[in-house]
Amino acid sequence: MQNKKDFNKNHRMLTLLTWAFIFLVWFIITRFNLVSHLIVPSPGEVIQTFIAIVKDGYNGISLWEHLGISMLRLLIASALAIVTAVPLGLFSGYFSKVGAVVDSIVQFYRPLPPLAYYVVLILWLGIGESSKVTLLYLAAFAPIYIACVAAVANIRVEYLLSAKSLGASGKDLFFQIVFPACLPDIFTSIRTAVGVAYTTLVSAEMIAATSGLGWMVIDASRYLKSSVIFVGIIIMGITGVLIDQGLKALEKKIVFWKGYQ
Amino acid sequence: MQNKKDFNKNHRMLTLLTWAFIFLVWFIITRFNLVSHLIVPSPGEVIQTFIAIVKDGYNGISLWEHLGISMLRLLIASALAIVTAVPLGLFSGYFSKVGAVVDSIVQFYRPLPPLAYYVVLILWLGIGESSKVTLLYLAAFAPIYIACVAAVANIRVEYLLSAKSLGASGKDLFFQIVFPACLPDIFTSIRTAVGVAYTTLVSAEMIAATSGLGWMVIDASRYLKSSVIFVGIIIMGITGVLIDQGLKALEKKIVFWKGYQ
Amino acid sequence: MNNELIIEIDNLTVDYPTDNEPVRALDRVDLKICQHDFICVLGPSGCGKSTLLNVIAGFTQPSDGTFLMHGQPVAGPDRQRGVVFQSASLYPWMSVRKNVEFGPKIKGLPATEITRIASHYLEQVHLLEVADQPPFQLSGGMKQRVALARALANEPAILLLDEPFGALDALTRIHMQQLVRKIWQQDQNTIFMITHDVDEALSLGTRLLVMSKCPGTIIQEFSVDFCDRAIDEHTGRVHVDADYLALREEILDLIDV
Amino acid sequence: MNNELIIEIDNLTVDYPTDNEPVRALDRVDLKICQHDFICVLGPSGCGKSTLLNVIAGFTQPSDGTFLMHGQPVAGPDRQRGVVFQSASLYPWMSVRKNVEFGPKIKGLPATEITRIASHYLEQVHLLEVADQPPFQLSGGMKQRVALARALANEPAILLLDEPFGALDALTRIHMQQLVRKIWQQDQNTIFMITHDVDEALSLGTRLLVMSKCPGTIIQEFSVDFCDRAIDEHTGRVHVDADYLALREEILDLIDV
Amino acid sequence: QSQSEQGSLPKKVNIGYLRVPNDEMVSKTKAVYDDYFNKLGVPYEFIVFDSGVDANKALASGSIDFATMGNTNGIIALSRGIDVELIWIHEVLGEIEGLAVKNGSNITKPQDLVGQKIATPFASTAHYSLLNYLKEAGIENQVQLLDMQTAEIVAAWERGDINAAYTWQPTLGDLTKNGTILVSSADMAEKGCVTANVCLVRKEFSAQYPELVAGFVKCLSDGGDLYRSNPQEAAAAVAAELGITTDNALMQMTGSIWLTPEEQLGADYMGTTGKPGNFSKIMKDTADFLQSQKAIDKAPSQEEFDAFINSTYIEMSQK
Ligand SMILES: Nc1ncnc2c1ncn2[C@@H]1O[C@H](COP(=O)(O)OP(=O)(O)OP(=O)(O)O)[C@@H](O)[C@H]1O
Ligand SMILES: Nc1ncnc2c1ncn2[C@@H]1O[C@H](COP(=O)(O)OP(=O)(O)OP(=O)(O)O)[C@@H](O)[C@H]1O
Ligand SMILES: [Mg+2]
Ligand SMILES: [Mg+2]
Repeated sequence: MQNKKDFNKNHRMLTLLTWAFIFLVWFIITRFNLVSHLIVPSPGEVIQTFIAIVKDGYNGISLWEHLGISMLRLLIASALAIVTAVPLGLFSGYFSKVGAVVDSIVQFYRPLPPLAYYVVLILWLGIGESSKVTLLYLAAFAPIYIACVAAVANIRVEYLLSAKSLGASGKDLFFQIVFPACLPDIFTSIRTAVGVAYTTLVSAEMIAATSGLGWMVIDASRYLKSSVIFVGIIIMGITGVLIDQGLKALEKKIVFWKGYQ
Repeated sequence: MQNKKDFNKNHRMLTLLTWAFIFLVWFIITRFNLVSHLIVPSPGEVIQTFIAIVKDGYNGISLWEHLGISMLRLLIASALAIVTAVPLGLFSGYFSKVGAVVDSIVQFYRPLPPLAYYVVLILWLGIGESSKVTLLYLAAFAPIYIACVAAVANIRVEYLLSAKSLGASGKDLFFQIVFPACLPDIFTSIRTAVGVAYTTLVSAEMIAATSGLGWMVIDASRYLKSSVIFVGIIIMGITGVLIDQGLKALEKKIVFWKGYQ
Repeated sequence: MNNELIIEIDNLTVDYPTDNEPVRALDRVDLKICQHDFICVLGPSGCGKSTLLNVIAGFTQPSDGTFLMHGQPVAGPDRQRGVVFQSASLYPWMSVRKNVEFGPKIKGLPATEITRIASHYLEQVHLLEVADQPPFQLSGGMKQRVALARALANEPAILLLDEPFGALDALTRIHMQQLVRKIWQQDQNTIFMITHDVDEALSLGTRLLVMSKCPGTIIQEFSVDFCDRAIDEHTGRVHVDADYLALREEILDLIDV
Repeated sequence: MNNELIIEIDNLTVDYPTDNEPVRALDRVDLKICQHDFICVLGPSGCGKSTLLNVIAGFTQPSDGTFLMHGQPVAGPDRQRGVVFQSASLYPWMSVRKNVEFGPKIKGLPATEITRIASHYLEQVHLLEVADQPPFQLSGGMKQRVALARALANEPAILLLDEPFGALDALTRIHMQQLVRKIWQQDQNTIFMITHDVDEALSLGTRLLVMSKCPGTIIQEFSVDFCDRAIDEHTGRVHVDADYLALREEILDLIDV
Repeated sequence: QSQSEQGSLPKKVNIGYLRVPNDEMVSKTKAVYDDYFNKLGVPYEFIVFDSGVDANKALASGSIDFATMGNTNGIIALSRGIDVELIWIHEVLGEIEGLAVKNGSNITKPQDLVGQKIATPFASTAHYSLLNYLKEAGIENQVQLLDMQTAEIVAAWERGDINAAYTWQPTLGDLTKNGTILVSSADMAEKGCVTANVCLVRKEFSAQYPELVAGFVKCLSDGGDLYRSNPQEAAAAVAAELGITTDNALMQMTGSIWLTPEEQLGADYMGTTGKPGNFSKIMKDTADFLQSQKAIDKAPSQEEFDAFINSTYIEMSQK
């Protein structure tokens, strides 16, 4: 361990090599027709498709619109999940009676595959944006809610006791102690929740959509346009990593005391 | 807070009341035709359907077979994920070079919606069990792998140093210290992973299946048999909770020192 | 003991509910605390010292007996009784200054007054220069000084310290003792402190309570005055003399089992 | 000092790499450790005590200078140098007995021998009766006794203790000191111990090293013998006399800044 | 026209359609709908569905007013109590659907299918025709049916996972590149197993805006007329929209029977008001079959079908 910088540099190098190797293998198996190009399109094809989609869009809708609408759905659903799950979860954790009412409902629906109840949502809410957003919302709600309940239970009892001894009670105690004390866990759960919602994106855009990244992949797979599928997957992969990195950066800023409790 | 037992009893009571209330609302809105029974089947209908499915099965296959095949897929996928992700994750955490190779691949595919790459899996692996199990496997792999990498990084450095001072090295150090030290986190991640895989079950059984709980729900939704959908959702919900409870019990037994590190 | 009576505990018994039968933590404890007392409580681990402190703080309700403050029963924790725990319970999301300002702010004092109070007590614990840092950047001793300042900022009638220096190294502990002693002498506070360290109790307290094993009760009380008479002007350390050593041995014999 | 020379440190310097320029933790330290020495190291927080111990343990490599054991350079940690940390590093997934057996088992001793050794050292720390419990059910003092037994079970040439009693309460600490003193006297071990507590160092050590602030170096060494001459047969406590108090003051002045 | 009366127009019309070459697609691509709705001043939206399965869900939730689907899904809609009626038969399925078997798999007669995996999209007209075919051959319990969407059928076929699949164009065309048609829906229709794509409307909507529904039907028949008068032009327009060749489109369009309004009102198909045609019986037979397959719980009665198939709007559109 000579030097930290060298060490990190070496590792980035290795990661790069790994991806270079993956691309090489990809190139070789397609170049020499080791598999049908229906099954694995060549890198060249994928790049061409990518350029075409960037330039002309897919199905008459530009790539940015596809990306935008998907992100908008994700954003609205996540925002709704945050503003509902956080207070409800904190209340459930703080007032055990609220918890007794809400907990078992969340525990019941949480393990359900979203596709199982998507039909029900469509029957209830129709095929518009509301059912899509609700599906994503439900996917994002549970992790945040559960984390909030657990976070309240894990608050250092000294935080609460010393606040009370300093004269805090009721609202002060909740907003100035309980909420910030849970914030690190809340943030972790938001990252999880957004990830889960993102994973549900394709399901949500599977029915009666004509735009969105997920729909693009689904539509491409309907017509077996494997190069479009690959482009879609690569865009989704990169977007997913970027979203998580963004949230991580935000977390580091907002919950600067994380790990120091 | 007079007595712990009374306290718990009160809370179970509240939970029961909550569900009783839900059933009552359900009963009332269907009894008085406040919504179409297509959208919300009555409790009676659902119970009848449940009895019929228990007795005669669905689509000529008994309920236990549907349940069994789904659980088998889940089990095989989870088992495969555990036996591959745990060693790979621990190695990645322990030997940073392995990590540099594997990490970015996992980070890339992890946020991908399973449905996005399912078509690719089918193109590669065919329509048999292997693509279904692989889909579930991939869903379960990432959480375990990532948790293992993090767990190794979080091992108390004193565990490693004192083991070395006691003469341990190489294999001994890995199997007797690193592995058990990570076991609590591994177990938590297994619970997450099985949950994620379970959530993916319907997606996996959406294509080229004619059995399985997930397929049953999908098929029922094709014919708009909402009472079957409800039965499926309820069975899946209960099964999901039971699986998690089972894993929790197992965890308590195997990782008895959890929380005492 | 000609000072005003602040706290009066009579026949105090505390039982903790458990799944089986309740655990008796305190058994018929009597205690009076007056203005400017510096009480140090010693006793074996698990004898109920923290339980006694928690009752006074208002965190735990007595199962039997009475606990009066200024002649009134106490419903729960309030700003009359400031508490410092062994491990810092500072709020990491607030700066050092905000931590100290928390009590006055809750009280609803005007902003200038809040700032003045916080500065005053931060100055007293020599931490004005780190006022804007987050508490997790401080060393263990500094954290406990912030906790002390935070409790003092409310100007409580009594300070309750539960092994406040237990987690600190021996040197830092000596500095903390000097600081607390100085503050107590200057501000004429009333302090109720739990400690495991006989030397600490001897060099700080005016009254030493020794408690018995569980269920805890007070088996002996010593009135001491080393803190007043025997402090080296220069180093702030207590001059160890024969009296001191004899009392030390006596107390060690009492609690050593 | 007519005993066999075990460890020889010459001109030892340790720099820690950081993102900016390296931090010098130890600066040209010379130290010889002989058979049956009981070395206690004192010094202000962050002065490099643990760094010195880590070099001896083999956890940290010297940046400069030499470190020889039995005349040979040391590549890394091995069973010749047993370590006990401040907070118990017991493996919670093994019972107390399995923890103690860990070293002998790694060594590949026969099963009966392993059992015998573990029983012997558990007996020595008075913990045979909890041998089958998981370590997390023990109190802090018991945990440290298990850690001690575990280190002893390997019969290392030297025991390295990094503030082993720092996290214990004052009473338990006194008991632990008595135990370590007894073991040291019986088994003729060689011990290198870091402590913050001057009384602890005085009552245990044969050689007291006082280190300066960072970058650490040894500023003074005292040879003491309170542990031999002044132990009360009955209570196991050190008789505090004038010599003791004078030395205590001298050391406190040295490290108190 | 009386339609332009104030207050009798909906705020918006939502139309669920399938991406297949039919009269609706012709009207859509040749701006027939544009003209109609723009003249009315009513905004409208075409929403694409993959199958009648999803369209039914949309109808049930009230998200769409019109929907195109296979007649089997129409039966499901009726039997599940979705408040809709059938107002138009887009096309009677003929060569456009069929059972493809792979070359070299030695399947030349129904009995050769025993033990094979046969893929088809469940709940579709193809599924229904396949079940009938197997039942007639008496081998319905000796094959394994796989529930797959068309793209997955192609993938599985390419990979060699399956040797037989009942599906429709253009997928069928992909399969026949290295396969042959064992039986087509035209053959099945001759045996009385008629399947068709139909248009449903929500009754609530049609009751409120009958004129608009009639106008909508007129657009469909205009699309059919366009095709009959100039097949090449219609095929070209449709092909552009679907991203296929004109030849392919034309081949698909000729593979099914497009009905004129007169034919729709004839006794063979929908019949006239008060005098139900034969299509109602076909629907009833199909429903009975679906019930025997447990696909639906209870087949609607003949009377219900007679009421379900409503030729009023065609009659209105012809005035
Ligand atoms: N919440 C509780 N529930 C049940 N028993 C408790 C609870 N809190 C404390 N006890 C028990 O009450 C007794 C007194 O506990 P207390 O914490 O007051 O002791 P202590 O003297 O402060 O100990 P220490 O020196 O370790 O801090 C102990 O036997 C303890 O196990
Ligand atoms: N891994 C490391 N990287 C960088 N600096 C370090 C590292 N470990 C220790 N240091 C620095 O080296 C110096 C000596 O540290 P060391 O832990 O040896 O001190 P210490 O005397 O044991 O302190 P304490 O009494 O708090 O245990 C300190 O200034 C510390 O900040
Ligand atoms: Mg206590
Ligand atoms: Mg140290």
